[in-house]
Order: sequence, then C-alpha cells, then structure tokens
Amino acid sequence: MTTGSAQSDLAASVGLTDADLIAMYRTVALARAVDERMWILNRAGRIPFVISGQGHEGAQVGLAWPLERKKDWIAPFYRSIATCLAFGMSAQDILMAQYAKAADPSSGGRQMPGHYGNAENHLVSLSSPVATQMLHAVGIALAARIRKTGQVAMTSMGEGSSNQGDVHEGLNFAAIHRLPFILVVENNGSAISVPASQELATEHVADRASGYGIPGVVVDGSDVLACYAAGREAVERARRGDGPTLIEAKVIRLTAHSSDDQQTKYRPEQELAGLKAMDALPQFRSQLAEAGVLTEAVEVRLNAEIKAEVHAATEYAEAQPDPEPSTAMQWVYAEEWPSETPPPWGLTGPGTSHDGSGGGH
Amino acid sequence: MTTGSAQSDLAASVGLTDADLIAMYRTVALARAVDERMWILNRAGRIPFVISGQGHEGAQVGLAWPLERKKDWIAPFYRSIATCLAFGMSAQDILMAQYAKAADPSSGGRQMPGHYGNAENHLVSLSSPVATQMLHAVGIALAARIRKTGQVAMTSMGEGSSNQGDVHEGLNFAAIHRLPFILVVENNGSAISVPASQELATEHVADRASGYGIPGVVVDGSDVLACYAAGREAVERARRGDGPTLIEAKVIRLTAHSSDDQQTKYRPEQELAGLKAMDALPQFRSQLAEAGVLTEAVEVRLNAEIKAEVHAATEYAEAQPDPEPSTAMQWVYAEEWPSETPPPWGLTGPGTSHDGSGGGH
Amino acid sequence: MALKTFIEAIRETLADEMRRDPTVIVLGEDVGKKGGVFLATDGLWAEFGDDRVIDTPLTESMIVGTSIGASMNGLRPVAEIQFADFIFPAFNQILSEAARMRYRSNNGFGVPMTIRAPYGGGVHGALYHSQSVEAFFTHIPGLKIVIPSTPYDARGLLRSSIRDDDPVLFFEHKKMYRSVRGDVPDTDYTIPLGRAAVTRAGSRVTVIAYGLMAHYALEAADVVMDEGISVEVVDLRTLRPIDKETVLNSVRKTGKCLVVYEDNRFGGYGAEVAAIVAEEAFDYLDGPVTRIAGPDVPGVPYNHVLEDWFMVNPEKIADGIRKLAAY
Amino acid sequence: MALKTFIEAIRETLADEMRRDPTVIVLGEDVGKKGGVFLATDGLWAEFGDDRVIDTPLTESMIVGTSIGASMNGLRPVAEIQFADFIFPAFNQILSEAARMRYRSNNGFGVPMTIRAPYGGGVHGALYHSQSVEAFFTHIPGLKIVIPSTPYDARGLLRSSIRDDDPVLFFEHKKMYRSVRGDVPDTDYTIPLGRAAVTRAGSRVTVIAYGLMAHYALEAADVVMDEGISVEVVDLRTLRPIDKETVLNSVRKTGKCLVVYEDNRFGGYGAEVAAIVAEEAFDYLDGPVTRIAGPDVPGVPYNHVLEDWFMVNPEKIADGIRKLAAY
Ligand SMILES: Cc1ncc(C[n+]2csc(CCOP(=O)(O)OP(=O)(O)O)c2C)c(N)n1
Ligand SMILES: Cc1ncc(C[n+]2csc(CCOP(=O)(O)OP(=O)(O)O)c2C)c(N)n1
Ligand SMILES: [Mg+2]
Ligand SMILES: [Mg+2]
Repeated sequence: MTTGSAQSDLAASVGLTDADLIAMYRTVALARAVDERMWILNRAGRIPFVISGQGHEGAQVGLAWPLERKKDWIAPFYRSIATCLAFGMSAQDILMAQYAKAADPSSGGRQMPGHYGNAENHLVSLSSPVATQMLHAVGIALAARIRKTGQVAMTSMGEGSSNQGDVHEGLNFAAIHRLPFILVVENNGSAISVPASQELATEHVADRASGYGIPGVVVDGSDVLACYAAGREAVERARRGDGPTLIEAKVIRLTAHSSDDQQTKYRPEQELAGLKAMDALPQFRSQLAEAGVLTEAVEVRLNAEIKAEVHAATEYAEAQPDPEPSTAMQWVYAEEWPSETPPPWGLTGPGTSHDGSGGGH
Repeated sequence: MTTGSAQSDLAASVGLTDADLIAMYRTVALARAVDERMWILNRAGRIPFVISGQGHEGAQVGLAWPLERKKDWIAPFYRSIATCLAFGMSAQDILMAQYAKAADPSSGGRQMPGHYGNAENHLVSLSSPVATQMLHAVGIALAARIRKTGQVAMTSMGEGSSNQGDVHEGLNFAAIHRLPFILVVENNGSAISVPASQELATEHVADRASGYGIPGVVVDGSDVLACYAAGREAVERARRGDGPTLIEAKVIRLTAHSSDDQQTKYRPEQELAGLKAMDALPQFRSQLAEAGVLTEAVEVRLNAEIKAEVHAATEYAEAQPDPEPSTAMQWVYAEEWPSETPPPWGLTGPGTSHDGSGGGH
Repeated sequence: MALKTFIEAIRETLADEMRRDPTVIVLGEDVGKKGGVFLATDGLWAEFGDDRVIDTPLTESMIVGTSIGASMNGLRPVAEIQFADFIFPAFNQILSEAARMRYRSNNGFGVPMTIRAPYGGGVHGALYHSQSVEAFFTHIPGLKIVIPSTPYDARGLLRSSIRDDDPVLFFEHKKMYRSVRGDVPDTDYTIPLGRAAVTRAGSRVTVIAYGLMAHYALEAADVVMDEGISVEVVDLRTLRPIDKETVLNSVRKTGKCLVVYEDNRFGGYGAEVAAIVAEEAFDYLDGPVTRIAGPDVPGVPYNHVLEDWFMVNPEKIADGIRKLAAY
Repeated sequence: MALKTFIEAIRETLADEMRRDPTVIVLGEDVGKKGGVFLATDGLWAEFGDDRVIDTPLTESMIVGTSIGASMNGLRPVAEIQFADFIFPAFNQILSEAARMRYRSNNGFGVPMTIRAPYGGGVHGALYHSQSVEAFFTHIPGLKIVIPSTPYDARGLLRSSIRDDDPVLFFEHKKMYRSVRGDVPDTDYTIPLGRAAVTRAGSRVTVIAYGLMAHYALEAADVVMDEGISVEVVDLRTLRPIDKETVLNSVRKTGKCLVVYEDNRFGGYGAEVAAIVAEEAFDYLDGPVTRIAGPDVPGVPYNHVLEDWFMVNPEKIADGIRKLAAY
C-alpha cells in the first residue's frame, strides 16, 4: 500500500512513505471520530445501541495495513471499526450500519450496529456469537491455498473470545496445513466485566501459539508502527506458505462494553483514569509530529476533513430510508423470491408503534 | 493404594510394595485377557461390536493407580478397560457391557460396548461424542474444590479427541481456578485412519499445556512405572491445590480402531509389525521378572487366575437376561414411572426378528 | 404479598435457594460483580462470594459441561447463559450429555442442573439477541423446559427447577424483566413442573401460549371480547413435560384452538402442540388448529420497521382469533 | 441403467461432481485414504489428491466453520460428518452462521456448502450411532434439508444439493447404504430440491414418510393392501422446503393422514407435517392426523430387545394404518 514518495527516517525505518503514515494516522483518527459520533447519537436518542472500538484503533489500523485490499480477507469483530475503515469501508458505511438503514452495506439494516461486513471489500459479515468468525477466516485461507490465489486471511477478536473452542480447532487446522492465516487477539484486559485473570491462566494469549507450532507475537497496541511491523511479518510469512501467526495486541477499552453497560460498577476509577496514557491516537500523533511527518498544517486539514466526513456521513445516513417490510423475506435463500411462506399478516408494515425497552447486550 | 510390605529395589524406587507391583501387573494382564476375549466373542458372532484398549493398558494402569478408589473420580473413554479395572470394575462388569445385559452396571445394556461407567466406583458414564467427558471431569474437580472434599478428577482421551474445542475450554477453566484435575491424553498416533501429523501441528499434545500455564508431561506409555510416577506427581500437585496437569502417554493401538474397521487399508504393514516392541505388557512382565518381583510361580498362578476370571465372567454374562422392553422407558427422568407417553405399541417386545446389518462405528 | 418485577422474582429466588441449600451455585458470564447483564444475579456475589458465584470465561460449552460434572459430584449448579442466542456452543453438552446421562447410565448418574437464559425479541436485539430457542430443546427427551410468564410463576417454577433432580432449561423473556410486575408472596411455595394454567376462562376459542405471548394472548382476548368472542387462554408454563390434560380439556370445551409462539413457525414448539390437539381432540374440533407464530426468516431483523413486522403482537393474535372464530 | 446400492450412488455422484467442477472439495474425518467409515468417499482421495479430499482432525465445528469460509472464497465444500450423532459440536456454526449468512448480509455473502451425514437406527448403534437429527435442522430458516430414500433420488438430489447456492444438509440412512438397491442412469440428471414423490398411489389413507421409513411405509402398504386398505405413500425427499402441494393434494384425496418418522415423536419433524395437514386440509379430514414415530426416550438403546422395541418398522406402521382406516 506504499503511495507517495517523501520519506522521513521514521517512514523509512518501517518501509513506508510519509503519505502512508499520514493515511494511517487519518484512519485512526477517523475511526475515533466516527466512534465518538456514535455515542453522541446514542445519547441523543438517535440510535439505540452502540458498541465501540475506542482504544483499539491503533492496533487495528497497524495490523490491517499490510494486507492487500480487495484481495486479502478480514473477518472482523464488533470493535473493528478502524479495521473496516482501513480495509475499504467508509465512515458513511459505518454510520449506515448504526442507523440500520435499507442501504446499509453491512446488512441492509437487519443486524445490530457493530455487525459489519462487506463482500466487495472482503470483510466477512459478522454475527454476535463470539469467535465463530475464526473458522470462516481459516476456511477462506484454505480456499486461498487450494485455489492458489495468494490471498491471506486475517481475523480478530477479544481475549475473552479467544477461549472459545472454535479458536482451538481453527488454530490447529490452520497450523497443520500451514494456511495463510493470521489470528489477531485484541487484548483489552476484560470481557465485559470479567478481568483477564479470570478468563485466562497465563498473561499472554500469545503463549498458546507454541502449542500449535506457530509463532505467537505480543505487540503494544498503542504503538501503531509496531503493530504494522508485526502484521507485515505475519502477512509475509503467510504469503510465503510458512503458515499462520497469532498476534496479540495489548489494547485498552476506553468506553463501557457497550451502551447497555455501566462499567463503573466493576472497573475501579483508577483503572479507567490510567487508560488514556495508553491510547494510540495521541501517541501516534506525537510520534508523527516529532518525526516531522505530521505538521500542524496537515493536522488542521485532516481534522477538518474528518469532521466534515463524519458530519456528511451522519446527515446522509439519517436521511436514508428504512428498509421496507416488503423486503423482509428476501434472501432467506439465493432464490430471488419467495423463499418461505409469508405470515398471515403478509409483507406490509404492522402500523403498530415502536416502544423503547431493551438493554443488556 | 500401598498394600503388603515386601519391597524389592524396584518397588522402593517408586515408593510401592512388591504386592502393589504384582497387583498392577495383574490388572494390565487382566485387561489384555478381557480384551482378547472380546475379539474372540466378536468373531464368534456372540457380540456385534468391539472397541479395544490393547496397547493402552500399561499407561492406563500406571496413571490410574495413584488415585484413591471411591474417593477420586475418573471420566474414562472407550479404550479405558484397564482404567476401569484399575479403578474398581471387574472383568465381569466389562463383559456384561459387551453383552449389553440387563444387569450391565455401565448402562443396563442401553449403550454400545465400550461405554463404561459406574457411579459406585466414581467412573463417569461415557457417551460416544469424543472429549465431552473433559468438562465433566473439570466440573467434578470444581465441585471437589467448592465442597472441600480433597478429591482429584482425572479424564482420559485420544490425541485426536484432544483437538476438540471442549478440551481447550476445560483446560483454560481448570487452570484459572487451579482445580484438582488431570487430563491424560493417550496418544496412539492415529485417530481411526488419520495419522497424528494430520491431527496436530506439533509432535506432543503436551506442548499445549504451557498455553494454560500448567505442566505438560510426556511419558512413555509402555513404561508402567514411569506412568505411575507421572500420575502420582500430578495427583499430589492437584491434592496440594496447585492445579491441573496435562499428561501425554505415548501408546500404541495394537488392533484396528474397532471391529468395524479394516486398518490394513491405511496403516502400512511395517508400522503394524513394529508395534509389538512397544507393548507395555511384555515389557512390564520382564521388568518385574528381572527385579525378582514376578517369579515364575506367581506368573503361572496369575495366568490361571486371570483365565478363570475371564472365563467365569464370560459364562456369567452370556447367561444373564437381556433387558425387558417393559423397562425401556425407565429413567428418562428421576421419577420412577412413567416419564413420557409410551408409543402405540406399548412396552412389550415387538416379536420381530433381529437382523445383522450395521457397521462403521 | 409484594408487587415485584419479573427479574426481581428471579433474583430473589436465586438468593433464597442459595441460602436454603449450600450446594446451589451460580455460574456464567458476568454473573459476579456485575450481577449479570440484566442484573438477574445482582447482589449474589456480594452475599455468597467467589466460590458460589463464579464469573466464567466466555465459553458456553464449558459452562454447561462443568455444571454437568459438578452436579454429579454433589452440587446443584444454576448456570446462566447470557443470551439464549449463545446457548448453541453448548448444544452438544446439553443434548448428548445432560439429557442422556440418567437414561444411558440406567439411573447410575443424574444431572440436577438448571440452565437459565434470557430469550425473546421485541427489544431491538436483531438476529442474535432476540431468539426463541425452545424448540431445539423441547424435542430432547430427558430435559425439562420451563418458560414462566409472571413473577409468581417465575418464583414457584424456578424453585422447582433448582430442586429438580434432572436438567431443567429455564427461559426468561427479556422484554418481561422490567415490564411485567405481579404479586409474589414471601412464602416458600413451589409450582410443580408440568402443569399449565388456564389464565382466562372462555368458551369459543382456546389460545395456547407461553412466555411473553401468554400476556399478548390475554391482551388479544380482551380486544376480541369487545367483539363478542369469548376466549380461553392456556399458559403452558412448562413446555416439557407438557400438560396435555389442561390443553385438551380446554380445546374439547371450546372446539377451536389457536397456538401462539414467537419463534419461527416451521417446526417450532407450537407445531407439536398443534399436532397433539389435532390428533387427540379431533372429534371436538369445529375448525382447524391454527398457529400464529414468527415468520420463517433466519432471525428477527434489527431495524424497527422489520422488527415490528416480525414480532407477533396482540393485534396479530386478535386477527388469528377472529378468523378462527368465524370459521 | 445400472443397478446400484444406495452408497454407490452417493460415491459416484461425489466423484462425478468433483470431475465436473474443480471447486468441489470433500472434507471430513477419515474421508481420505480410508474412504470414510462407510466408504462413501472411497477412491476420491486416490483420484483427486490431498488438496481436494481432506482428512480433517476430529473437530466438527471446524469442519463446518471452515467449509463456510471456503465457500465464501470460491469453493463448494462437501463436508462429511462421520455420524449425524456427531454434528452437534457444529450446531452453532450451522445455525448461527451457515443458515444466516445470506440473510444477515442482505445477500452480500452466500454459503454454497453441502453437509452429508449418515443417520438412523436399527444398526446396533445405540444412543449415539442411531440418531435421526433432522428436526433440529428443519426448524432453521436458511437451511435446506434432504433425505433421499432410493439410489436414484440420492444421485439426483445430491447433485442438486452440491450445485445449490445455499447450505444443504443431506442425511443418508446408514441402514440403507448396502441394503437398498435401485436403477441409476448414467446421465447427468438432477432432481430439484423441494419436490416430494408419490411412491404408491392409493385411496384410503395417505402415509407421509422419508428415508428408511419411506421403504417401511411401502412395505406396510403392501401388508394392509391384502386386508383391503388402499394406501397412498408420499416420500418427502426434501424436508425443507417442504412440498406442501403434493402432501395436501394426497390428503385431500384420501381424507386420512399418517405421518411416519423414526426420530423421537415429541417435537419431531413429523409434528410440523401433522400441523400443516391438520390446518390446511382440515375440511377434507375423515380422521385425525396421526403419527407413528420413535418413542420419547433419550436414544435408541443398544440391546437388540430394546432396539427392536424402539424402532418403527412395517408392522408398527401397518397397525397405525389399520387404526386410522377404521376410524
Ligand atoms: C458465544 C457468546 N457468548 C456471549 C456473548 C456476549 N458477549 C458479547 S461480547 C462479550 C465479551 C467479549 O470479551 P472479549 O472477547 O475480551 O472482547 P472485548 O469486548 O473485550 O473487546 C460477551 C460476553 C456473545 N456475544 N457470544
Ligand atoms: C464428536 C465425534 N466425532 C467423531 C467420532 C467418531 N470417532 C470415534 S473414535 C474416533 C477417533 C478418535 O481418535 P483418538 O482420539 O486419537 O482416539 P483413539 O481411538 O486413537 O484411541 C472417531 C473419529 C466421535 N465418536 N465423536
Ligand atoms: Mg476483552
Ligand atoms: Mg489416537
């Protein structure tokens, strides 16, 4: 993804151009801006549910960057806003999912916000049961090997989710067949309220890699370029036919688990206060500024662009139509229509009002 | 389980008495004799299905021996004949399961042969889907810790089965809570026809232990006393509250996978020919003979006893009644009777003849 | 007698049972300090501590499988599956192990375990936080399936479930947690498993329902009452074992039967109810046994327009009653 | 036209489809060198090699989950689950993922995958090698469920399943593998999914069945024919989508309907069939829709006395027909 040609020492040290670094920074910042907007919309009662990627963005951008868009594949998870943006989705695409509009490219408004996916960009549609996407990514890698496409498949998930059986089964299979596969574990230290010490018996999820005979790498998720380097190495290994890598990025969860969660109940104040120091966004900003890559002028321009982009995306999504009940039975199967017998009330709107109960996701 | 007092150097070296060693040897030999009888009965058309433990017996006896009968627990698998014998079941109990008679203590004739279990002896009833027993043993260990009973729970399975998700989830939980739990993987190098190299990406299943922060031990399954030592250490660690151990015993599968399997199709002749050299039974015999523990006189007596025991068990089981259809709906629930509506044909025998198709288990 | 919400009834019953019986433990994801994502276990960890209120890793098969093991070694685990939608990783342990342990061991072992799980739609939960999953379990001999609809029933039935010597799946409609209130006495009463309740007497049509739909059936009955249609409502409460007697007695009286369920129609639990009624009350039927159920799409869609389209509600039930009454 | 066994039809169809379409792969436990425990994939590994015939580790969730992924990246996987009894570790992947991928992505992704699994009892397989598992899947919108009963149908339907763009579960009764033979032309014919077959015409009672039971239904029809009862047999072949038209047309003609299935009765697939018939053919019914099905115990017991008691057979079906005819 090397574009442009100006080269700071920093860019040279990681084999990228300054333009690359700025594009990466822009993606991290855009993801944060989109995410913050989601919370504002939620508090304003515009969207009923938010699940956030704040604190994960740097790792996501660094790790997704070495993959080739529209060729390689990523099976993301619900915090993967920055991953999706890095891999071809737009702020508008993300906001369309928050609003669940008819033209939402992830699901046409059928899934909860956070369930991204986009065939065009090789981003696998995500469900809610955690860790299932593990095996989809492994299967994609298997098909890549059999079809000799040279593709690499990556998936990401939280450290809590990495304890699911599917992860064991998938790592084992990918390792046996040396598939071009990368598992990214974004370890933010808790699974909703459960601290990592009650989810795992070791400090690092990456310690599990040796049990499958594959490399396990721990990387600081607040260091975007370290993540990029780890990702690039894994992609190269995969592309060479040397098999999978498990990368664990230590990240932070800056928000509550979701808009339904009250984290102060189970997370000590001090813990929350200490988090900001580990946030990739300001760290990356300083790093690029110090290296002379991100001048004040560029930053001002980026901020304005991002602000405008998020604003336009919100306006657009807000104004888009909801899906029609007449489409509700479409795509149960590939057959255009009709797939199953419609209910007695047919395919029209019920005309009933919509109440606001819910919660707990 | 130390009984008797005579002590050879060999016995002393492992903290046992000669009587213990002879009892262990007897159990290995009895398991083999029962197993061989099963195949004879199968070929004679007396029992339709056999799944065998030949080649696993030494490891099973060595590893189960340090556990305390009727206090500790074992969740066995279908090759665990020697485990069950070491833990309190009799040759007759095993043969009753082969014949599936009404008084079969494992299942009252309801399960296929090989699905052992016995509440009195704390041997968990076994199903066919592999590796599910993992979690039962972990749960037993959890209850032991909560109830402060001082019990240890062990389970065993093949190396192929150890790839199931339940194993990952169970090891993780047991390790987090440092439960008194032992996982024994009896690695015989194949899962039906699939060689270990296609089941696992590392040579040793035990390599996975470090990913859970627990000890992983590889032991030669043809060395009964090495197995005993490994088992004892794991039991002591568990009893001390220091948590689980993963023990991998390298064993051999001397027979086809089951009586429905033709192993010559996928297993090279030379491989089969080489196996006998790794058989624990003759090895243990020589070891005890050399140590002066197993004299010829004792061996002759043991052989005669075992022969008589297997013979009597067979005769007994053969003569026992089949279960009555009138009992077929019992124990769906704990309520004595009736649990569910009987079918239109009631609870009597159908009077139809019984044909012999089947195969492939 | 105090007025309680549905979730208060659940929470207090858990606490009561834990006080009464030291072998009762609670385990699941976030059930400890957080008190569960719906707060069904709030306060238990503070009272009973780490040993009896266990925050598990995010592994449902493990939650159920270890509960099976623990129940064979002297405990009575009450496992929470955070959403019924996430019970499927544990499906093998429930079906192959919990449900069969007693039968396959010829009563050697039993599994006195309860699994609680919030289910149901209408809460903007989309495909994976809205499911009605009961049909996958009501088909399994060896399990008992309970779906209460009132705080009173929730308390009496949860007590019976925890005290039962066999595995019980106890599903709680999440939309009812805070919206449904009712009187709950402070006594140690139980409601036996396997008994339905006639929650409204009527003469022309029997509506059979459970969970949230039991409320909607009553609302629909009110609506059509004004139109002169007298409806009897049967709230099943326990889906397996089913109380055939109460169901059949009602249908034999009214001659018409509408089965209501929120789950997808095809192959749902209501199909079995309809099949039983159609066979065993055939001579009494004045019209076809009909069903009002969720449409056959792979989940409740998220967008409120589609969600409203999906969900069975009192109006849709009332329409079904009208059609059947007019038959 | 050649006489083939049921399993030969399966095996040759797999080989044909792999020759025809290089994106078709086969994966599962022991499907390679051993050729499958029933030899359904015998010879494929020798012909197509390691890349297209994959002996997987013993992990069903992985088999299905990676097949889903592979099918999204250009392959058409045909996964074998060694016994239908062992499909449950993969239940979450099938229900939550395969069945919902297209709907939840608004047609962004599809899962053109086939899962084959031997099912059924009467083979001394006991609780865990005898199960009929179809009801757990026929309830899931987004899946197609096929259960052929003849070598001819097996071939035509397996072709359609592999070529279908959605996930198909293809269940093969293991007792039929070698005991059932039939003519199978060498042409590239297909049988469309979703169409039942009337395998015997008759006038007094309709028997609806599938799989092994479709054969037993014909045998039972023969038996009662001698007693003067003319039976029409409908072999469903595809359970979902169901061919309601063929079913209802037959029942509207005969006025009597017996649904036969081998699985446990309560909540089994036949409950849905019975419910449909009871509702949509109500005006034509001269007797209750009845069911002959497996007893409600947690599995087929092993001992032959108990197994014979459990299994539905032609005599039990004939009894059901007699009772219904006399109604
Ligand atoms: C199978 C399953 N069980 C439970 C849940 C509910 N749930 C959603 S996210 C979550 C915690 C995930 O923690 P982790 O994997 O560490 O990711 P994080 O949210 O911390 O990024 C839980 C329990 C779920 N979605 N799927
Ligand atoms: C979940 C499940 N899948 C498949 C099977 C069929 N099966 C029975 S034993 C076996 C091989 C087991 O291999 P391994 O665990 O190595 O044990 P071994 O038989 O070699 O001792 C298979 C595939 C099963 N019993 N359960
Ligand atoms: Mg986390
Ligand atoms: Mg093995």
